[in-house]
Amino acid sequence: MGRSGPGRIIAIAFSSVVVGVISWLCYLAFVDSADTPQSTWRPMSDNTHNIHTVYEIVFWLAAIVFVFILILTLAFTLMFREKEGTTAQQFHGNSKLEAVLLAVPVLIVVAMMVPSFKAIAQNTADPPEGALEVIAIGHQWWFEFQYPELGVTTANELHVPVGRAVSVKLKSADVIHSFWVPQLVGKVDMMPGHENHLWFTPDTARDDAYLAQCAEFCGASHANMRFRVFVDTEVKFDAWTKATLADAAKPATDIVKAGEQQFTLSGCVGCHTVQGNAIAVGKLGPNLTHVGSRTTIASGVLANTPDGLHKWLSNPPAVKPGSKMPNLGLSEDQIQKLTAYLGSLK
Amino acid sequence: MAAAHAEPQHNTTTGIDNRKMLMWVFLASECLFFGSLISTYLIFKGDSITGPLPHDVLDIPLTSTSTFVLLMSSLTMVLAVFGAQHNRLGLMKGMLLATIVLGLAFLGFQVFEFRTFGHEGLNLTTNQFGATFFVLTGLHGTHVGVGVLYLASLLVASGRRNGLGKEVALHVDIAGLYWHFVDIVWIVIFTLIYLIP
Amino acid sequence: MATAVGTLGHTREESTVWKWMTTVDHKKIGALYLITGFTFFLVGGIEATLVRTQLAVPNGTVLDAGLYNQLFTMHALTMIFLAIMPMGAAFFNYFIPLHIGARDVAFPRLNALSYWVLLSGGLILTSSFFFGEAPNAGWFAYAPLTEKEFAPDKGLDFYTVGLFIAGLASLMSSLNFAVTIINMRAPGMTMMRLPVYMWMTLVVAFLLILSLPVITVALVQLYFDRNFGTNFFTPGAGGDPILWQHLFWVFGHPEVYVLILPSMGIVSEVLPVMSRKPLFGYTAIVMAGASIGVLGFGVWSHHMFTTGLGTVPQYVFSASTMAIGVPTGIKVFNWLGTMYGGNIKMTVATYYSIAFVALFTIGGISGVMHASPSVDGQHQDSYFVVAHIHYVLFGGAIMGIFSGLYYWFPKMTGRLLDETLGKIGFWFIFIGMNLTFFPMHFLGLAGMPRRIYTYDAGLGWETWNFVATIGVYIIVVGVALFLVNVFKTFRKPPDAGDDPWGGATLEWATTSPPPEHNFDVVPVVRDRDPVWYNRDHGIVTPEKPAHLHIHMPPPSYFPLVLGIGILLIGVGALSSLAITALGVVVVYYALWGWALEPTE
Amino acid sequence: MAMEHEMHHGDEHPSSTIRQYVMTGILLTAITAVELFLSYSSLPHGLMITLLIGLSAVKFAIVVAIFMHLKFENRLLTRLFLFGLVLATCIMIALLSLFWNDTTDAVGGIPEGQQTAPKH
Ligand code: HEA
Ligand code: HEA
Ligand code: HEC
Ligand code: CUA
Ligand SMILES: [Cu+2]
Repeated sequence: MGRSGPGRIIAIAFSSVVVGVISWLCYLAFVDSADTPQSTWRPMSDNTHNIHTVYEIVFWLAAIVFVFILILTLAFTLMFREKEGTTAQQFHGNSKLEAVLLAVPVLIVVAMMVPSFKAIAQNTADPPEGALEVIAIGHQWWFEFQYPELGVTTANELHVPVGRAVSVKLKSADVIHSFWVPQLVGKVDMMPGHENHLWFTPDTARDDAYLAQCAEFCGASHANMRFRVFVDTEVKFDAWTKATLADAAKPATDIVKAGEQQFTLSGCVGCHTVQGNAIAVGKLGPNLTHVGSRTTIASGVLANTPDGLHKWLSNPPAVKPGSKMPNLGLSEDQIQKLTAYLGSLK
Repeated sequence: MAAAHAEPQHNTTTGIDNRKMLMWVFLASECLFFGSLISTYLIFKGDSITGPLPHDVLDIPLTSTSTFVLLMSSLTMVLAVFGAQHNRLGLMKGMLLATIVLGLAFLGFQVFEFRTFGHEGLNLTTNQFGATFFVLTGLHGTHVGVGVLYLASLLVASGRRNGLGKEVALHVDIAGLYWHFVDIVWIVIFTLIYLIP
Repeated sequence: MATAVGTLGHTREESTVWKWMTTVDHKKIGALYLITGFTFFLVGGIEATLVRTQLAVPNGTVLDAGLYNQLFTMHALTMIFLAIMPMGAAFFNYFIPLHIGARDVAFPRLNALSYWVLLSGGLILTSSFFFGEAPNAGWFAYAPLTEKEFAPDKGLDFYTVGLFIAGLASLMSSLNFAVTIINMRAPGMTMMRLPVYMWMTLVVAFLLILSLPVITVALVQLYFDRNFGTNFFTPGAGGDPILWQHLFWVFGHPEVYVLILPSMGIVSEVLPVMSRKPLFGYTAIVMAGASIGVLGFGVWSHHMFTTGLGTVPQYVFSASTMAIGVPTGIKVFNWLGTMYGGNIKMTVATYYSIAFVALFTIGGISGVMHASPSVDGQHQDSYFVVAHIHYVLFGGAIMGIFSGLYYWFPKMTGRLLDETLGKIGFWFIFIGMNLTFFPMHFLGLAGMPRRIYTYDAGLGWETWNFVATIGVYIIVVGVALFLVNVFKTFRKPPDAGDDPWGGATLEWATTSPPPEHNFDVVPVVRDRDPVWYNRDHGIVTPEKPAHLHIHMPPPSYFPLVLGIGILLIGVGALSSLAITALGVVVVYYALWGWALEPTE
Repeated sequence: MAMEHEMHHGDEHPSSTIRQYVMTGILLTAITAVELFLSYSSLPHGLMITLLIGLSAVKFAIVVAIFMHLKFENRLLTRLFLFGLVLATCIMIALLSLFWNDTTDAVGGIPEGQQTAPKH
């Protein structure tokens, strides 16, 4: 491939094809990755739509620069490789060309900046009137959710109604955590000593949870600090609220009764609240009033099944390194009872 | 850059002695050091949850005196430099000594101030004021202390030689730069911490 | 070593070890930096390999959470502070005097001291592993996770003390380099004739001089919080964790340019030489480098877009961050312009330089993507950011350093590295690097947060994590081939000649390796590419004078002693005041000796 | 400053140079006294702070220019130093405005009942 005439065209064509194919493969992989449960490219709320509008602009501009620079780099490498009998052209620069090359990045930057500014304004605006208020508190390593208007407190699984704005106040009980639901809302940190805000209006109700995960390193079990958001229909949400407001279910069977006693005896009550159980008012761990109706426990690390509970109760720090719930040295029998009891707390 | 005006007749490109330039660039760096500390102080100003607060403990007349002492030490320092540059050994040594004494006096005031604050219940851990105040003024005091050692070493070392050369003049000059800088940092600290209510 | 210190005497028989320990020759010190930096690069690489091995499959069991967190933190600290910065400093040391036509740096003993202090910082940081308490809160160590309450073991004290000392070393060497470049240039070497590499060095030096004090303050405050009960960064008692973030990133962002600019400088030297034509747009590249330096101080909060910065600061920092793309773009275009019309000799150094241009651009544009705060809401602390940093750090900084290694190895040793083996190694590193880090873009997009030691199956992360792990093993082969190449090369006789590439800058006008005094006759510079100018105008370097007697600064052990004193102060800060006091005494003693030691 | 002329020829009039230094010292002391007076006066807050900062900047400049001879040195040194000084000032201003506009400061720390779990 030479440096003039047809050789030059061949070099550019060849580079374009190579870079084009590579870029296309990358694009396919991007699209493929966008189709994953925790994808950042599946906007399902006004907040993430706003983000995605900018994202697409920024992404495609970046892609153009990517393709353009890679083609030039490859083509120049091929075109100007050392050859017998040729010499390098001696020139120090080209002011006109340099001016153009200055202008192009400036234009690209402006093209990215304008929509970015718009999205900043949108996503940091005050939440609309009538938004559902939620207080989210990050703990090492689980999330607490309070609904001050409804009087509900729950953990690790956030229920919100579709089509209504949700305004979340973000707090932390210890170190920095982060609230990030890739499909519903861009990340905002939970800063100890500060109160951050975010809001979003989910637009699609579905049975599957929207997956989320703490996105600020917060210590040993940062990897195990996940949560789920359920976007419910109006009706379902009201039902959930009602159920959650109610006191815990009264023990119906013997083993559950025994479990309730065990819950007191083992000191669980010191850390956990069970509404309707007068002694269980601890605040250090998640509220367990309706733990049985959650799909997962321990902030999404274990399925909420008898097996999962069993695994958790027999040694929490083994499931979640550093867990603030200690290994209580429960016997098999005690675990059985507790599992039955916890499972009954629907 | 001015450095482009090369002056080849000197043995450095710009004609400035390497060591002097080093000191000035170092002082530029120190601006950022004290800038960060002062910023921290100002950011936490008013964030103390418990007392004592600045107006409970700061003793402006006392500190004005120590500020005056430090200012005077700058004067004696510049005279020492003058002495060194004009081959007046006696002036240089006397003024260096005076600078050292004034510097020590300043440190004495600071120790006294710290102790008084301690008695009034303010220490590093009491509140944000305590933490930021002690770390800022303490690090400034450390700079003064290093300066005193620096000048004392110069004084002793220059005593070993007979007469003065260009080298000694330069050393005193550079030490003077450091000393004056520590003084102007105090000018800023004094205004921002003590004078502004 | 201990005995050598115990018998501080001038007339020791000069063993080789002693020579190296007391050297003040910038070339020897450069070599020390290079060996140290490369060793730490291997250490950091092994840490990375362990990290990747753990992440190869979901719910990996190679490492536990505690060890993983130590490893990724130490990986970053090692790579940034103990590998790339020292390797950068190595080339600075070796080539500043050669490039500007000087006999040595402005302060040879300070230069030696910088090295010993850096080594002390590195030893302190790394020794934390032997206590099982390595820093484990990430390289930017966000409070309050780093406070005593949440990190009771010594790890974060190693962090504060180690970085403090490493920072001291960088400050001293930067002061030295800045003064050297401004003040020690050969006749005719005006600022606008400085090699671009020297310009980038100067910018780096100023970046460090002006940003290190800020992190020093933050480290002191954190140390006080942890050890003396202050509350700078603890909320609840009036402190504010955000302050740490600001102070860290006021340093941290300039720091990333500290890592990349040396490599940009190297590429700006290698490409013109290999293309056999002058650099395209010298002035533009210099101005771009300087404005990157200045702008770099005004963008730090782009690391904090998700901390509740507020609307206006987001506008400001987003705009300033994107603006940095413009001068950087100028550089990329000018490198391409340099290749254009050239007759490019495809050496291994060229390979790495061209790879640098391509890979750095990829990292740069993902950087510009984060610069939009809304987009960053989906990127921050995800693997998209990990992809960005490795494209700029590995694809940028490390590729540039490898280019420099191949380019300058013959100058430093008189021997050419094997080109064929080098090319094979290049392809391993290049392919491995892309396999490791490109998939991280996909992982980030799929919502994988960074700094997680484990993840569940079913999130679509399995494939790409596995691919990334394969990638790192390919890099390992590539790096091992480089080591083999170096060992092989040392076993053959010198074969490089003085100027194997037809270089343009002054280092090629002296022997390989250069004599202690660098140039027999101080060169006179008439052009930006002095060697080419002299070649084209038939100017021959004056003959070596018959009675060559050049005074070089004598060796000195005071830098080493002073370095040991500082090490003792550091060790004392981690253990007991008595050791610190001893350190202070040693430092003072060494300073006295230093000051009175004749330097003629 | 009027003394600039003499300073340049300081070698010839040593005693007059000493006098200039002493005068400078007195001037600095005087400014300090004015500052002190201001801080006890009942000027409006904003005005007082502006004056105080202005005066200390003047003092700063005098020391740097005269005592540290920056006025008489190679301009390069001035630039090197000013670079750090200006940068430090800019960063200070930026940091302070970032913090003073921060609306997310939660007053009173962490609400009751949300403290950390006990450490073990
Ligand atoms: C060598 C180191 C290096 C370099 C050079 C850069 C360069 C850049 N970085 Fe990067 N960055 C890091 C190292 C580096 N970074 C590290 C280590 C982190 C993470 C720290 C951590 O959290 O652990 C980070 C994180 C980071 C963030 C925070 C991400 C987050 O945590 O959410 C951001 C956000 O804006 C950012 C932006 C940029 C930008 C805009 C550039 C620009 O300078 C890039 C400019 C280059 C180009 C744009 C390419 C060439 C230009 C053209 C071809 C012209 C045409 C193009 C356009 C006009 C777009 N970086
Ligand atoms: C300077 C920079 C630098 C470099 C070069 C690298 C290089 C590599 N990094 Fe690094 N990395 C960072 C800086 C760097 N990294 C930073 C700043 C972070 C953020 C940390 C944080 O979150 O706090 C990070 C984080 C980071 C993570 C994310 C961790 C997490 O968030 O959980 C990962 C994961 O894959 C990773 C991987 C790698 C890999 C595989 C390499 C590879 O390229 C390494 C390749 C090198 C080798 C493989 C050398 C080894 C060679 C041999 C061993 C040869 C054998 C020789 C003999 C036997 C004699 N890095
Ligand atoms: C010292 C405090 C403490 C004690 C005692 C304690 N827990 Fe916990 N518990 C916690 C904390 C903290 C968590 C959250 C752990 C996490 O997810 O990281 C938790 C989590 C749980 C969960 C999972 C909740 C969810 O929604 O994910 C269950 C179930 C549970 N505990 C049951 C019990 C039982 C049963 C006992 C008594 C045998 C008990 N706990 C005793 C602190 C405690
Ligand atoms: Cu909580 Cu990470
Ligand atoms: Cu940055």
